[in-house]
Amino acid sequence: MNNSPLHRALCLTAWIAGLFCLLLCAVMVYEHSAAATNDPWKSPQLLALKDKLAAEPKNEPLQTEIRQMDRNFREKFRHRLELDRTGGWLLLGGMLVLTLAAGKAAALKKTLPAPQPKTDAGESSVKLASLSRWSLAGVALVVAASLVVIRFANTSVLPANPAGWEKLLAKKTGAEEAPAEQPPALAEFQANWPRFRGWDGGGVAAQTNFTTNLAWRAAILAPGHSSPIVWGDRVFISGGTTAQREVFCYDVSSGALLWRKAVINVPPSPPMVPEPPEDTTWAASTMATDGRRVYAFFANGDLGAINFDGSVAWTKYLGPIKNSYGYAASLAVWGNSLLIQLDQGEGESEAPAEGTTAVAAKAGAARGGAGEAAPAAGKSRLISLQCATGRLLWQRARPVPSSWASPIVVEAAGKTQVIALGKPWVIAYEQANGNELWRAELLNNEVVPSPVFAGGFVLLPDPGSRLLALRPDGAGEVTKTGVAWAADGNFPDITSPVSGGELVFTVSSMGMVECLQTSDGKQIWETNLDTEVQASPDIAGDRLFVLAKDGALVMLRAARERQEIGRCQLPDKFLASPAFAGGRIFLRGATNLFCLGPDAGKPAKQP
Amino acid sequence: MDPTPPLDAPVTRRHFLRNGARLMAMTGLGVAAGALATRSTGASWVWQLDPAKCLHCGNCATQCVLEQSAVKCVHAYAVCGYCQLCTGFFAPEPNELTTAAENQLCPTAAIQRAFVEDPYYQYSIDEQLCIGCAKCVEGCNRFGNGSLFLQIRHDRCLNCNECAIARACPGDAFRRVPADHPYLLKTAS
Amino acid sequence: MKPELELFDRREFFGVVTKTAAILGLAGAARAGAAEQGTANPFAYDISRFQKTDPKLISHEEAAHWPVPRKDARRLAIGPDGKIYLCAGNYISCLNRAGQGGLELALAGPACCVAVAADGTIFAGLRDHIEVFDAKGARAARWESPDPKTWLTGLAAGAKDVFAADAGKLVVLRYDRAGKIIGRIGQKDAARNVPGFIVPSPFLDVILHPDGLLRVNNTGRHQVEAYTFDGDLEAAWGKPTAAIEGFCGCCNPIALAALADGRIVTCEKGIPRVKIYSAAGEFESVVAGAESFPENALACNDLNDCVHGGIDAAVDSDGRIYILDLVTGNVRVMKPKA
Amino acid sequence: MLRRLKFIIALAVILLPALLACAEQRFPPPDFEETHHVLPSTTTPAARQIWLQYADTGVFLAALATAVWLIYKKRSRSRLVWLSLFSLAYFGFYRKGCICPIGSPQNIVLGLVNPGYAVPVTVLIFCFAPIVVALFAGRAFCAGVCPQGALQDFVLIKPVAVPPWLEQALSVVPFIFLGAGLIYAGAGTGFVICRYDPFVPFFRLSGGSFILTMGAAFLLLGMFVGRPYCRFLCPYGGLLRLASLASKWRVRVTPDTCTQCRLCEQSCPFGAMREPASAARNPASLGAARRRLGWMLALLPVLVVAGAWAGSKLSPAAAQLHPDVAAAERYVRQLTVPAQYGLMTPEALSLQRAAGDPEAILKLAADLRHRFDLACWLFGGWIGLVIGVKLVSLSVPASRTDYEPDRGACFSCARCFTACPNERVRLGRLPAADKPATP
Repeated sequence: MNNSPLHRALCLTAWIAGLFCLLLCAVMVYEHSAAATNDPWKSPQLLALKDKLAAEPKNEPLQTEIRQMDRNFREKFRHRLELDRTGGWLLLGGMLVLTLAAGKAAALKKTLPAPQPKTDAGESSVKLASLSRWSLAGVALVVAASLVVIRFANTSVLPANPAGWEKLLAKKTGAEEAPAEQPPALAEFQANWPRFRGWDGGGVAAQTNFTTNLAWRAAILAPGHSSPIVWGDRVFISGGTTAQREVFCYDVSSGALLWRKAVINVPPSPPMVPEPPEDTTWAASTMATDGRRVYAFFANGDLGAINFDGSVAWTKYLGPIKNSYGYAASLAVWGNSLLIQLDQGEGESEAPAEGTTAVAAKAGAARGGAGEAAPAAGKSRLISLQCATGRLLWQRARPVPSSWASPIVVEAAGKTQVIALGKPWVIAYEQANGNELWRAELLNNEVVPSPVFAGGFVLLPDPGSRLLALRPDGAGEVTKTGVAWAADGNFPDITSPVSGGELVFTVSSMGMVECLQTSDGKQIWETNLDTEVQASPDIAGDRLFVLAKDGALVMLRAARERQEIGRCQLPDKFLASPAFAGGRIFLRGATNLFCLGPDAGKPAKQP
Repeated sequence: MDPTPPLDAPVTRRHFLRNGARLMAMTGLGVAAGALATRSTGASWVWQLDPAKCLHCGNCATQCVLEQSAVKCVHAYAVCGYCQLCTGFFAPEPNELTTAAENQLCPTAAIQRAFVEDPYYQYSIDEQLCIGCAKCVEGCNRFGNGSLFLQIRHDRCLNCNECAIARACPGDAFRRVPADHPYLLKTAS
Repeated sequence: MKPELELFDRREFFGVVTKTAAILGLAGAARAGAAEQGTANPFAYDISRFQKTDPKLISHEEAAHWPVPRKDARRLAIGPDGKIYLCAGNYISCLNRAGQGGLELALAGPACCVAVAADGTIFAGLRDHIEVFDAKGARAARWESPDPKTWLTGLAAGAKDVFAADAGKLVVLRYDRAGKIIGRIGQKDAARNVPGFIVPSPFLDVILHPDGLLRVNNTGRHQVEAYTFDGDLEAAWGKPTAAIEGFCGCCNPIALAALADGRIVTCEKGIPRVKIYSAAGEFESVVAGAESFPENALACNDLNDCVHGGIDAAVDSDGRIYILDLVTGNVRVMKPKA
Repeated sequence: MLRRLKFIIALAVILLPALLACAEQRFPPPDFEETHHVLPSTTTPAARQIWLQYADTGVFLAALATAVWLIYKKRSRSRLVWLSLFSLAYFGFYRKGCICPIGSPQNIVLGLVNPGYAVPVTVLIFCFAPIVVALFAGRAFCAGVCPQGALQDFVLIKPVAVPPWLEQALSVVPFIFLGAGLIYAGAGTGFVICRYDPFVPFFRLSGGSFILTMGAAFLLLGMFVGRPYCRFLCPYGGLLRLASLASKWRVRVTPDTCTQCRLCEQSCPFGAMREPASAARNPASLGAARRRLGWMLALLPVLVVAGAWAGSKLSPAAAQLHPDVAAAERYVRQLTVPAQYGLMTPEALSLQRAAGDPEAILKLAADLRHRFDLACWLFGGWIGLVIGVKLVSLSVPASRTDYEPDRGACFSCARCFTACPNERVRLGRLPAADKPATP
């Protein structure tokens, strides 16, 4: 039956169908390969012609040629699509015929099986099993090999472990730590006058040799009640008007203005903010410096860091600040962090203003979520910024309304504490992370005087009623337990106390000077200078300096017996506290900046 | 995988094993089905192209399993500026502002330009010709209002279980969405 | 099975397998090849050649550049005192040549355009009305909105008149100094053969030209048109093309400025570039090409429409060209090449 | 390129406010005063009607039931062929092979892993119904409903016996493929099973060159090797194989007693027929077999652990199949080596996108890589398990008295029925007399 006509016919059909399929495949494959040059968007000729036309736009024949070519390329394209559609079906048909015919033919040629019975069934199955196991091992090897190839064929540059990802992301978001700069040694801070009332806000000068002859005077170029600060051979003051807020840098020896820099364009600071009261001014809060930059904060909420060469390092907007008398608390620098006590508002009830939350949010984002301690209900808060970058390190909401006292940083009870006053609370925070250490509910009046740390006590007047000495080693609420002693009396409402250690002196705004014993608060003596005093007193060596508003600088002996050493008169109006550094005293008046000290021999430096 | 027990075991044990296996399998399926049934949907999913993410890379024209892509350019007329010089229609350096082949941008001349009134022209897409190459989309977005953009045309889309274009999309613009809102059209806001 | 049968079968089997393997291998190779050439995009919309400027054409160099103090800057103008007035966000900022300065006027809404008269009066165009300030920055007047659809995008202040380009109503409004509208320029008018403005995206500008005429950019027609104060169309020029001598995109130029000698500075978006044309409209030189505004160039291919790309330019008394980049908010000061 | 990227990064930051502004800035189309031309609206052709999809499901279930009925009640090969041709036409060429049960397990896994994806009821049915059937009546789906299977069955011209040892070894491949498909689905990185289905392009009459060639190759192979895809690749086939191992009923070749004539063995093109195997005669080898089984059982956990360990090393490569991970790779690469891509190539564009918001893309990639670490770990373990179990099963001595189809491998295509003389007698095609005598 091998040569039966049916079989031959079937074979023939199969062959023809197969050839047909092959042919069709070939055509379609060719069409697709030709597409590279025949598709209107790929054809090199057409593109070349179009470029040619760009060169000579008015070439009529060229245009017609392009149109022609474009047209038949589109024809070809459509034709190809047609072929794909119909060709597919044709191909299927061909294969159908092929398989049917071939199948039948094969069936015809098939010789019927005549299997012989198997004898060694068991053995063969065992043999087969072992053979299969080995081949399975082979398959496993192949799989493993191919996986290995895949693995090493496409290597990855992405980090393998979470830490790597963290680093990569940090790098991308630019949130990596700023180059850690070494802050100047504490001794350097102490030798200079880096903030309001000296390195620790205590108003005690490192040197003792202060003379009171006028070395130089320099005009004040912008009003402000902030006090001068001194670092090395530079003295800085800040001032501001509605137009702009500025920082001025003078040479200590000559009083020459080295530079002035405006802190402006601090987005999103609004252009117009309510004028602060006349007796507070735009620049009531004293600057701070760490010997690398000076930091100035103004009543409209602009914070600026300015390098010693007068260039702006960074600026930040912390406003708007809601303060009926105008913002006045001074800045504090400790190590690599800048501290701002941003107490404001009438109470903690108010919702946080956009500005403040925005700051928190921004900082949070920049810090990868480390700024999570966003201010709570009240707007008052204590902020710690990184000196180098202005990045938020931490901030803590404070349950107090507006206050005007400046925070101090003290090393006590084995911790670095930031002590901040605000009616009614005295709260100590850990300088490193802002965690609250202790708090005492002691203040019944609006707080203007700043605390000082002396003889192991935090000394703070509760204006008009009493002077308090707190032990800074408590934890939690220490209202009952923390108070070492409390001396009643008409204690100052503006100026801060000062203490050489054994004794503490206070000067009321009416000029009443009191001397108390630091250990128990017993009054030693008091005297009345009967003159108005707004500047806080300072101690240098055994001398207590009291600067009266009318320009009288009174020197008393800082000792158990009352004695006035002397006084000198300056032709100006003084509200700012003086600065003592490098054997010079710097006093900021309303119109002039005065320097008392050894006569300046050198010629004045030019800016 | 044939859980045939050793020879000496009674035949019934094999049945027992098998029934146990079946029971386990059924419960497994039941649990899976139950877990999914809580979240499963009677509707189906379709693929959607987000024009806001589209990068106009041309993959839609080349990657679709269909010979002529199911992705086409569509025109949000309300967004169009009806420009006389439509940068989606004319080549960057048009010889003159006519519909002549040498001035057109579209490789398949799928955009029709109709005069409305001076100086406004209306542009519409011939889907028979459009291959979804996004050349015009790029032109329109780069210079114009972006009224031309790509969409999957669901009368053509086979709704493959895995969309070949989505796999190749550099903009990650393709999403599975419930079939009741298959389109994402631009509107004048 | 009979062993020989099995053998035969196995041989046949392996034959088939090897054939198939070969086919698959070929297929793999073919596919790999496809992958290689598959990277090129045959449909690329190629304008890269226009984004490079021929250095021979560049006539200016950068003298300075500084950031605008506020976000969303839109237009700038130069006052008689040489101060730069920028409208950015809700403010008009007045800066000196170094980008420093204090005076800022806060407005109710986003400032769209600004002009400063010779006497220092500042005209600030908000979306639909004009606010007038004296040289000190005190609010002098508010000229109410002429039409709800009004969208002011350009201002020019002459000695007696103020011209406001209203992109919403496709007209240039002529105000007197009292704020009264005394003329409407450029409205479609077959009789005076004024073609009318086409403004697909909000950049209609108007400037005063030394020759005493106005220049208005008819973006949709890619034309710069010269009008008399009374609205007669005197001249129009401009060629639509991405090539350097013409105006690219759907709607360009977006801003104009006039040099003292009558030459005209044009700004384009899409392919951001600032060029100088003669008063008659011949292309002369390039002040800054697309490569000078990379962010601006990218603004258009990254986002889904191009309306916030853009540039504005102004010319000061000694011929320096101030270019405001709307995307980066930088001002470039360009001075002629030595 | 690098400069470009810097700009883009800057841009991303700068333009965020602009983005918000843009909506307000866009201009309305002209109000055509002269012609009062009304704007046309963009057409939105609807997708396939939902009820049609349920109709598909109905047809599917009906086909399954019919298949079972034809196999067990009718024992009719010819009618089964017609059914499979119908399925080929309907589920294949009409429905373009989507959705088919073969890919559906991926949807199930995606639905289990990704709460955002609710598995459509139709998919649930397509996936589970054949398995349930297989648990009771074997692989009826493969026999009569699966279009891919029908296509291969149809082109089978001259069956060639695959050596049983190779058949046994290759039968693990489907499970490995299944594992790969499921982990990719679970990691939300596409459906590789669908991607490499060689026959769907034929149903669509279009497809990529690679997959078309694959399909052609499989068809050619299928002319001589019965159902190559079903036997050596199909992951869903793997599932059904497992299920039908536990099936309640099974296909029986002979209606009554087996005459050991081995005709059925000849008739099966899929090498699914198992010959009788009695215990080995000598107890020594029996002991050896027991020891081997012990060894294999001990080897199983070792293989799993080793596989898991090796698999965990695989994720850096495996993850790159995900476009976002690939983009991240590209981005990180060009940070060190500036990349050169053609104009507007997808690569360049994805790189731009990555550079526009590196944090986002890197976070995404990190997340994906994390998922892949787990997935690849499982995958490796799975491979180990599959191979181990197969080894064990190969070490269990079989015992059969009759020629019978292997529960797992049998597609119940009903070819063997008519090959059995007793069946022929039952059908009356053979007179009872010349039944070959049992040897």
